[in-house]
Amino acid sequence: MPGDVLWLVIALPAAGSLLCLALPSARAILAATAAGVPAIATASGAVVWQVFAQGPLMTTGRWLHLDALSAYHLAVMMLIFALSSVFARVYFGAEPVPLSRRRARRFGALWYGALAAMALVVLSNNLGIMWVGVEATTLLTAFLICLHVSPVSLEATWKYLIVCSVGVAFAFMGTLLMGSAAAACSLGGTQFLNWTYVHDIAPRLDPKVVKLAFIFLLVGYGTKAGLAPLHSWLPDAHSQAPAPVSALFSGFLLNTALYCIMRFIPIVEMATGNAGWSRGLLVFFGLFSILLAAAFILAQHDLKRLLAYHSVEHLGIIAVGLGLGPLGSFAALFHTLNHSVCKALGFFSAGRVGQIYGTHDMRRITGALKAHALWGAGLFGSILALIGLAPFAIFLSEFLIVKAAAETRAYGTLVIFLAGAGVVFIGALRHAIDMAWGTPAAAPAPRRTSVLEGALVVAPLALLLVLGLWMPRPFQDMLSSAARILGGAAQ
Amino acid sequence: MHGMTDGIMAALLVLNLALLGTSRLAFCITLVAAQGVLTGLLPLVSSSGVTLRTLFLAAAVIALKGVVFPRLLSNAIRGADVRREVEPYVGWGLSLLLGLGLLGISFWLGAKLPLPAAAPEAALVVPGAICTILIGLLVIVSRKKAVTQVAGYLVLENGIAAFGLAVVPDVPLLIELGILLDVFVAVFVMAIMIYRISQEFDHIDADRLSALKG
Amino acid sequence: MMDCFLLACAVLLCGGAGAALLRAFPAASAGLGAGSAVLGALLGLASAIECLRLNGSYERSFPWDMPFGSLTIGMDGLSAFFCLVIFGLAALTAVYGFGYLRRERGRTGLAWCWFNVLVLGMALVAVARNGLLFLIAWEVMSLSSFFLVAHEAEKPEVRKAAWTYLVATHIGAAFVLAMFVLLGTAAGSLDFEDMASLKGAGREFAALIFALAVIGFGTKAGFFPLHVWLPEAHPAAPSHVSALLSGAMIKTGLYALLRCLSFVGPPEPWWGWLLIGIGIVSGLFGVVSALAQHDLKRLLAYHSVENIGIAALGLGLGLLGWSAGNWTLAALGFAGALLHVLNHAVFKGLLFLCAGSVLHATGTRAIERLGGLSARMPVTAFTFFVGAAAICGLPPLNGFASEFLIYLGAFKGVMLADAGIAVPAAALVAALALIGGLAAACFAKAFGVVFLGEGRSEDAARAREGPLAMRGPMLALAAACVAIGLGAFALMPFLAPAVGIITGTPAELFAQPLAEAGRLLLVIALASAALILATALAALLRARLLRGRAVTRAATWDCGYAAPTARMQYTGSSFAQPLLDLFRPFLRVRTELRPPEGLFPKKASFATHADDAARERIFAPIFAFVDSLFSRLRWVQEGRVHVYVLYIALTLLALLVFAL
Amino acid sequence: MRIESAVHFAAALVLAPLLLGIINRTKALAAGRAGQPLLQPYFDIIKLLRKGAVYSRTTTWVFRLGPAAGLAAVTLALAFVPFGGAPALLAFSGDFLLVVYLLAAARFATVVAALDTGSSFEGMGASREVQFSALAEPALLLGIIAVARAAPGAASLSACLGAVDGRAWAASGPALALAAAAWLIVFLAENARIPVDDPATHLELTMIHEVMVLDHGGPDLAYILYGAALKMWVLGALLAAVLVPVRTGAWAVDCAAAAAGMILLAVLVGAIESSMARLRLVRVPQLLIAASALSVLALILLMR
Repeated sequence: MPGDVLWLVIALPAAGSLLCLALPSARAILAATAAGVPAIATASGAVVWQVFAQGPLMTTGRWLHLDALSAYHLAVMMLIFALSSVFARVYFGAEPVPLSRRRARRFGALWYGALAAMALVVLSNNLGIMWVGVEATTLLTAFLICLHVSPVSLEATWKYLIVCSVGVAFAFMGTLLMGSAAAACSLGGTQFLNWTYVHDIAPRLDPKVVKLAFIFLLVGYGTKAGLAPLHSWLPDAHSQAPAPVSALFSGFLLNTALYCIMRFIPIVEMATGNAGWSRGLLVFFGLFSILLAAAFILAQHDLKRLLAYHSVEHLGIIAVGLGLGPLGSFAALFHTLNHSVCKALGFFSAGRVGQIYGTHDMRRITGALKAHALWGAGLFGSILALIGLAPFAIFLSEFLIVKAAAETRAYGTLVIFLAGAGVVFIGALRHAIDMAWGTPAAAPAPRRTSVLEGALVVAPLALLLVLGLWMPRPFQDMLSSAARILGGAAQ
Repeated sequence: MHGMTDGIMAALLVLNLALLGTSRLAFCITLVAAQGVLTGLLPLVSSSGVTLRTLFLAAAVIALKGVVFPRLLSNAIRGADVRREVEPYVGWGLSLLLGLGLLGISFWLGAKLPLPAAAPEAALVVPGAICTILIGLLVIVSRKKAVTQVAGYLVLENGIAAFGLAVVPDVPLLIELGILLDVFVAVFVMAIMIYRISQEFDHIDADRLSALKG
Repeated sequence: MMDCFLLACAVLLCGGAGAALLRAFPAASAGLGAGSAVLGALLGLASAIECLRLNGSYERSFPWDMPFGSLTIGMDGLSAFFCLVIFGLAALTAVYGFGYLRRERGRTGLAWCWFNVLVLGMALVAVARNGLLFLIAWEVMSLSSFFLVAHEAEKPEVRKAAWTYLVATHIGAAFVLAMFVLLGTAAGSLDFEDMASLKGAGREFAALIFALAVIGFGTKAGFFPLHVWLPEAHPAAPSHVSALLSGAMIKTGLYALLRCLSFVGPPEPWWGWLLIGIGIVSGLFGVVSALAQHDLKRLLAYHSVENIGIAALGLGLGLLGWSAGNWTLAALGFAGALLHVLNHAVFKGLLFLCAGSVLHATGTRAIERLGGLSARMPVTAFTFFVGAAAICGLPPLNGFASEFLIYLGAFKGVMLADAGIAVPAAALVAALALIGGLAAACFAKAFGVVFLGEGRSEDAARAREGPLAMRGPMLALAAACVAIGLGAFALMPFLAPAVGIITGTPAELFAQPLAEAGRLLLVIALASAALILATALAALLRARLLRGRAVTRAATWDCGYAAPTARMQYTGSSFAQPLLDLFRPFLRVRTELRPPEGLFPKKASFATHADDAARERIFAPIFAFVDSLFSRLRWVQEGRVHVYVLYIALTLLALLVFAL
Repeated sequence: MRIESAVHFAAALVLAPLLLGIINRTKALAAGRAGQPLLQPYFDIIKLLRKGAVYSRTTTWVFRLGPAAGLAAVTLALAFVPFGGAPALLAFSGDFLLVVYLLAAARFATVVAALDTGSSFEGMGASREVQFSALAEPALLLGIIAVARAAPGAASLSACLGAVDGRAWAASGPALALAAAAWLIVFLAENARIPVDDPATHLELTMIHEVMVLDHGGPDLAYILYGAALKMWVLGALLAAVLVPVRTGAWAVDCAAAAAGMILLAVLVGAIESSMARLRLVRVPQLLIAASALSVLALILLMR
């Protein structure tokens, strides 16, 4: 089958992982990730293109499956991975202590491994394998957090491990329950954990079991996705990991888990008579996440924790969008891309600015624009975009979510959403302005910036700006076809 | 085979309660290992019976949970040089009482939750599994040593495995193996973490890992 | 016509981008930025004037891949009127800014970029015919002005002002967003064309939209108590930007409010009452707060609140007339408000430019450190005098023309039997009279203390007039004050179509009452001319009388005291103090008094600080409340992994209990 | 424009200072003195017009502008004020607004001229002047509105004051009385009479109007004195037109009645000045607010 090419999307990173173990020096490993991941991303882009041009792909044995929804997520994931890989080289190159070979090997192997695991999650047609992939991402990324061993990074890793393992274990219970519901309707065989199959028979599933399953899935994957109040690991892990890893966590690790929830939404909705039960839950968790994140953003002093709470907020926004009908789904998917790109840039900048100032305490980071014009601008720009200023794309996706709320007559949601976003805006802006424009504590020597660094700042901002002012028709079609799957369409 | 399943489940529950009542870490690990072995035996006595597939699975589970994990965890506590769980958030007596309460809740939940119609021989499996899961959570929440938390996680995992056996009898082998691999890696990673933590902090008290907040 | 407008947009965009890209070459960058702003504004001005002249309505659509968006722009009487204000002021402030920023060329590249973008954003707001396009233009306008406000961001107070500004504008934008989303959902599309078909859709819906619009756009316009950003942001921005913000940008709030009224009218009487109430409170609060200020630009900023209040009075009157079907009243109210928008742009623009000149020459905005500038900066002093007289509504200047229309409308309202109109109209007259008197007091203080008497500091004594690029726009605006004051009657025919667009009724309904008002304005213009003439005659007569007699110069008569010093002059604070005592309950004036002590007192001091009452009494408590509310959530992240796992279990339990 | 109106205007220009003379004479009589000649204000003005001038070195063109602009504005305002029932020289709908704002313009010119000297005394006077006039303006305007509503005519001063006749008093007498009372207070305050200001005081610290013009001399002071007299005529004519509702249509009768009203007003002011003390400065705003309250009350009576 032509779909067998999908195996490559997993196999190539796995091979990359092994390659990194074999490379002789830290430089070589970083170069291999910075060059290899974009190459893999480009190749995957071709596959994604294939899906949108000619329809979904499926491997023999129905193990892997790439439809519009997964293709869209794969594209976002590859974009974030590619950017972060390039940035990793810049970041580790600027560290005061260069990466030892052992650490570099660990980094390279785990980095590629995480890529493979996330690709597995996105591509998997089998709900069980999908769970295996999610758990694998947890385990593979755990050591990335404490790449630089320190008491707090170990603490963060431990919390990440325990909270996510326990949480994701519940997702497994949910998967089992879903499987049992499907098995009860099936004529035997091992198809009953395949998404395509479960999706086909969804209207016949026992609604009570499906609801029970979804509760477990929501709590389980929601823990990994950082929905409040299950988000507790998130600020710790994001703040302690090296910047490229934080960018990856916030940029796609969370979305991987949310993607899993997305997969179950149409099934649950079809099984429960399209009453909007699962969507209501998502809206609730989304709004709660926004409000809780707002509370912490107001009083935050650590830059990376600030960005982490922004992730809680934005994942909440995506969840709210998912709960608000077809337009909401469309907006949520759009927001996924916007948030990932913007947050990646945010963490890149936070990492580099943090290196320059030697701290992530926002009270001590003042005048970043003077200290380092490029990364200061990246930091300021990304925060302004994150809090939803037009003409950046996040404004547009938030506008669409508000519109979706109005169309579905969810006026309470609309009000809470706007209020929460407003509080976040107020809290984050206060920090952003002083960080960008304050008087620099000391005048750091001007550093030369490479073209690569310039591109890492300009490209995400330009993408956000362009998408905020102009959504090309093919891109809209892409989002629509992905959103249709969330609405219950077969492909 | 009906009786066998019930017997294994009963043993699991007893082990759960024993786990709640013990403070010695080494004994904890032994209890969890025993529980792992019992869960490994469950597929053999379930409806699908002894087949090549179940035998293979049982062997893998018993090898991992009965042998590999205890070794990993024992090494970890030896490295950290701790023997006892002292001053848990919930005392031993209260833990046991809570355990009994959870047991009751499990039976109530087992009857109440809209679970798919379980096979008659698995009547005790579902509540037993739920109870194991809850007790695993209780251990994680109430105990302070990192290693006990891992033990709790394993108990939780055992419970879920039993639960899975009850609700979905024949999960494809590949998936089962994937899950096992994940659990193995999880425990492996956690053990390494415990080692690192003991190196860095000179203790493995999870409750003292609370510098990050707000 | 639209081509001309599009060309203007293109010039602004390219010039702005060019200025930003060329910022390594300060001279080229400033020249390009200012030049493109002037050229773009002139092109835009041409298109607006053309539209007004032909009384036409044009629309143009372009393909735009955007969900719910359509790139439709249109120019009609209302849009063109506001474009006139925006572009006219933009051209002059750009010229001024070129001179004003010359001293700090090294870093003006980005400032010119934002300036161009701001002008573009304002123009797009005025011509957008689609909700999403409007919102994006609205945000671009806010964002660019935010960067302009933060031009001197190395100062902490400027950063605070920029924060206040963006927060206020964003909160306003949230209401605007909600309003457009609701409108769009009801109309089935976000195109203004479809929204206009909602007229009379339902009372509750219309009321909701109106309320959202008043809050959302009122924040931008500076209605009390949403004005809090205004006295912070205007002093912080460079002066030519302050002029543009105060003269043009806050007016986009009024434009948008009017545009939305055209979607949801006809109004109910309480809409008018609300706006008159807002107008009275804003006007009085603005002028009284202005009296209390020691910072020249802050004083002017509070006067913007006052003048927006006056415009709101006109709008409220217009709404009352519209709701009662009294087209004369509607015409006078709306036309008065529109004319006041234009007039305020002219004289407030002028006053901010003058304040900029003072700042440029002396380096301080503190009124109490100035004085005697009239001798050293005659052009600035004269133009400030003209602006001050105009803003107080004194004939023969333009402020009187628009206030006259509003007064006249109110007078006609008072004569009606309907108490629902007569009572608010009478309140309007009383408030407007009081505002006028207080404004005169305030500007007597501002002009007197800054420009008259003797210099109170070294800075004031060293002052010198700025370059021609700064004086030219000031003189042009002062001339405009006189020209509009005398020629307001000629503008009446252009206001009728704009009013017709607001109410959605034929402009002919308003042409007649406005033509009548025009005749009255003509008489006033003649009287004003007579006033100028009579003044000249009196002065000539005096010169004639004094010819050949002894005309000597001496020290000011100080009732016998022989050694007066500049420090003994009456200060601005003393000047305002009796009035402030009267309004103390509505202000938040902190006084710090260190009285003279002992037989031989050495140092004593007295200082007053006027904090914004709305900020301190309304928003600070709200923010504190929200903060304390949210801070109660913060124990959630308390640090121990045990608790975190417990959350998972409890969440699961809660879901099993409540959701299943 | 009728010829009578022109006559009125000319007469007002000539007779305005006489009001001051009558007031002073009344006060003198009440105090048992012979007092100055009735025409003393004319003598003062003529004397000043003949003098040279001394200008402070601090002053600029603003100082020169003040008296000229002030006189011009008040003269222009006078052209809109009817005398008794007879229409004014000029009239248009809403002309009362122009009158009020012309008076404001005159005041503004005087105030900035005072500030131009840099003297703290004149600053003090200016401060008081703007304070009291800001409070007087609403009372004046609301009073005009009340009268216009009580005697509905066209919206010009001439028309609405011309309509205040016996019938109007019969129909809404209380309201007109209240409005007239408000105007009387405004009249006293705006013309710097007791109980607001004491024109005869010799202590600069307590002055309002006088202290503002300390530095003016010669023709400038003459302009100011004459302007003040005209202003008194403007406000007095308004008051007289309401208080003397004689509208027979016969010009001579109406005119005589109005003139009698003006004289009576002057005598009344003289009587008030003889019988009352000056209020403390901090009390003055209360008086002016009370005037506004009277106007509002008049309006409320009319709007019932």
